[in-house]
Amino acid sequence: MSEPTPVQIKEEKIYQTWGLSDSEYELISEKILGRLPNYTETGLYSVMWSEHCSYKNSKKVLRKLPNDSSRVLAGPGEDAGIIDIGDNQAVVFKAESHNHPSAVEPYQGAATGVGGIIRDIFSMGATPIALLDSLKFGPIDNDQTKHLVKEVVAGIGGYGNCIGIPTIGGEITFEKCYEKNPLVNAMCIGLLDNTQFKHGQASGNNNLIVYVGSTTGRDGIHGATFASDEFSNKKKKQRSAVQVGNPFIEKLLMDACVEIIQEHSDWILGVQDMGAAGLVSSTAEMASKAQSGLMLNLDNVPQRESGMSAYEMMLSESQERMVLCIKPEFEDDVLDFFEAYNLDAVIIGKVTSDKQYKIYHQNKLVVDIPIDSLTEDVPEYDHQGVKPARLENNNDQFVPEIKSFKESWMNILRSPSIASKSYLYETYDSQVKSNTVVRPGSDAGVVRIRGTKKAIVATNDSNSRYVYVDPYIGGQITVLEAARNIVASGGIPVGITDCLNYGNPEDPEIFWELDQSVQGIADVCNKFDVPVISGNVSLYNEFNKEAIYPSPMIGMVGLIEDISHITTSSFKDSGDLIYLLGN
Amino acid sequence: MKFAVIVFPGSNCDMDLYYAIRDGIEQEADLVSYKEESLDGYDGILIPGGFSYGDYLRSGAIASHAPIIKEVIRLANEGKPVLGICNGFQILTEIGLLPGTLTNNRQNRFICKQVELVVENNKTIFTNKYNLNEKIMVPIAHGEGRYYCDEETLWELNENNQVVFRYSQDVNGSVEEIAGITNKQKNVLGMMPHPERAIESILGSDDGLKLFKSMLETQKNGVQI
Amino acid sequence: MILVKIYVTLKDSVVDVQGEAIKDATHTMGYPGVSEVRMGKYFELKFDDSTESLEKDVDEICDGLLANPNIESYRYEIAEEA
Amino acid sequence: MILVKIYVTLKDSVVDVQGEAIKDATHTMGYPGVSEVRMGKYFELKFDDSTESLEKDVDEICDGLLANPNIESYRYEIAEEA
Ligand SMILES: Nc1ncnc2c1ncn2[C@@H]1O[C@H](COP(=O)(O)OP(=O)(O)O)[C@@H](O)[C@H]1O
Repeated sequence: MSEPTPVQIKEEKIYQTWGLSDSEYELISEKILGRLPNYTETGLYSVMWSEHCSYKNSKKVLRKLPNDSSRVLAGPGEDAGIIDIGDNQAVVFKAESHNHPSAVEPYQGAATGVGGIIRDIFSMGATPIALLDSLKFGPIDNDQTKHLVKEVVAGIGGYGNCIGIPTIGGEITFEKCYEKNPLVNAMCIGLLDNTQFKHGQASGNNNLIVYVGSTTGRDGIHGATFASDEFSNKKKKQRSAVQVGNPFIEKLLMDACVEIIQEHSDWILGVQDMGAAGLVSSTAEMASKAQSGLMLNLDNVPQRESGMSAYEMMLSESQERMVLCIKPEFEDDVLDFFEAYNLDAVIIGKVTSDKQYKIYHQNKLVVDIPIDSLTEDVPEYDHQGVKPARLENNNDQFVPEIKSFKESWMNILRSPSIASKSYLYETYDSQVKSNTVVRPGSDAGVVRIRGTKKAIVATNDSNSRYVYVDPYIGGQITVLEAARNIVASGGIPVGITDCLNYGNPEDPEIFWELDQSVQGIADVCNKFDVPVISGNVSLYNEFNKEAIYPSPMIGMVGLIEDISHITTSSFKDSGDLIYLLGN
Repeated sequence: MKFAVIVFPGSNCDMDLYYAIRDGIEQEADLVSYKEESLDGYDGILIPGGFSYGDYLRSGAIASHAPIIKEVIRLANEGKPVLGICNGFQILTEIGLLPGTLTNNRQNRFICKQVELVVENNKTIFTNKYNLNEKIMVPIAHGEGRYYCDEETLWELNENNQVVFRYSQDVNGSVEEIAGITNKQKNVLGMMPHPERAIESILGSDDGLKLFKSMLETQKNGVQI
Repeated sequence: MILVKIYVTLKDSVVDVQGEAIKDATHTMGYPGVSEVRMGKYFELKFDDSTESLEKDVDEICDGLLANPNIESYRYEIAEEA
Repeated sequence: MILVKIYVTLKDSVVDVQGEAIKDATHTMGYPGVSEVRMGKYFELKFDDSTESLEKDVDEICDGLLANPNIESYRYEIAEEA
């Protein structure tokens, strides 16, 4: 296969098919490079400038969210945020969406979503202690949805059970708008036993870049741009090779990374997971944060398939891979360390001081661009929202007509979004590690911190119907619901991660929903002094131009100071009194 | 009493078992790598649950070829107590220390929940602290936990009192609700439920604690079974 | 009774995580000559003799159920049986 | 390179829960003619040409690893390859 030339890319507007707009392409070729980018370079820009990696459409909105409190040790900008819980311990957590991959390939999409969020946690040196997930599907009355639910749930369990992290909570909703665009959001919480953590940075001239983990194949190329794309009937064929999760390798990778960060922190400068946009995203972010340049030699990258191009290697989303930046004098120590874990580790490059991103492949320099241009020069779009027409002149309130209380009551209990989910969550190992005090089925899951009186309580909540009806109030309600779940379990909310799932932000009405609901979330966070320390944005959740309901998911974490304060939602004994609090 | 907890690549309940020994019965436990070739100096061998090698191919199949296995077999044959929980049970059947096979649950999915077990034999080094027919609550967490064996093996198991735990109800399609069995000599126990997850009431049950206490008791007082 | 034997294999581009673990195990067992292992599924389906449009049915069952077209391919053989 | 294709199937006496679930699913899909489904495993192993005692090795790998003799049986075919 011969790659299109820079001139062809420009004239045939090939960059458009990868998601770059004309003005973005012009900015790259005229302002940033002063020349036409080649095939590989264009690929790097298209993926790094996608919404998934750059948040170019949502950054402005995200700035509304408070991200600081007296407990915050690290906020957005790292693989995950960190909250101090006293006694030289901290919790690290983040949520991530894997909506599009799960729609295309439900089992592997959900499994690799779980795998990815776990890597974000252990790349900080934290030991993962709990998983949660938030799922949204179409009505469960058709075979296709049943299949999706079955596969997604199996994928989440398959990965989490195998790696040995308890799934302690989550939520699942069925609603027409998710029929063709299901939502799969996963959250992971980790514990740092020492509040010294590693930033994901690649700094210091001549320090080495190490690649650890699975081999690189052609899987998931353009996954990040794909994640920022809408679905429609027509595009059925748009399928890159599916990523397949390998929880066994991830378990080895997790144990090794936590150990090397905690026991050998003098060897390493930074650790980052290769998630969306794999090698390019991880290395460029690490170097850019450290104000360094980077030189990579792709011939050293462990490859699973033959004849891979530089473009394919840089964009591959093969799973279970990590990048480390280490000091050169510890090269042998690091390689031997991973060898003992049966993990492949190789040196693929080094840090430079010229702030350029230089990539060699088969002895040719195939990329030579300013590294900051991938992460810092992304245009930020300032969309204008317009209140959706459906919310104007909508004064007729829906008044439910209740003929028989008993019947209505039964109907409510019977509705899939309300009925017990035990059939699903019993397929998740909720107890492994022997710390789970409250398993799925109560308001929130609780894991105790061994050796202390403390416990961590966590919940995932969203109610997109409310947000659809009133984005601002719906956003507020979402945070409030999560907070109630934490408090009702005996905890004090200490932090939030979120997944903001919406339709196409270029549609002013959808942008308005995003903007307003985030405002609602932010206002409650400020009132409660609960910071949003990490999160993820998933836009373009549409099928044939029909967007999903605006669906912000709040993952809230609380601290329980004393495990004797834990409360669960079930009634305990006959004869106990029942009180109703509030209006 | 000094225990070895065997750790295979991908083992994930090794620490649970380690804490059950250290905190539950306040004894010594070492995590011993699958690469080791000697288990000298240990009074009991514990093979943890969860997964090993991702449980790829078939639960326990790949682990059964690890270097340490020869030693596990040697100690078992010498009469040392060997306990395999969940994945450990699967490994013990794969290496032939216990008869039968664990295969996919009748429901064809993973099941994690608290179940009730009946102690069918309390005259073993693992169960002497329980009453006969005592009902205990212990969690299960497995996808391949359906015990299967042929008629002849089943007859022998019953004849020799090798069935130590049964589920009170059918939970996964196991023959005769078998949840845990020993070898003929009764020094090797394999069970699918997780007693190491049931040693503190705050985690839902402490009914599993007596199992570890039984092992300790036997070691200390040489209880003749 | 018609017996159909169906073989489902992972596409070459998809990493076979189980196959790799099995390959390593064969080496541990002392068979270094094993250079690749791929693991797939094998199904035997019996159809009533009265089944019309057998091949169409088998294709649909494979596409919709037995194989995951995103990552797997399949082939089959039809054998008449007593 | 020698290619060995190995088929592992559950013994008839063992209930095939996966097979039964698949059978039910084929009926739901509208193929009532499927009267039985058995699910097994299919492996492709590549051996170096230099491998001596190939059949012995394959038997040992099957007995010791790929199949569980308590519940499964296996058969295989050997094919030379470029
Ligand atoms: N909705 C959000 N709210 C708060 N922080 C967010 C949100 N979305 C993303 N972030 C933060 O922005 C940073 C970059 O996010 P992301 O690109 O998803 O991380 P990565 O790709 O490295 O896993 C992270 O620190 C993340 O926590």
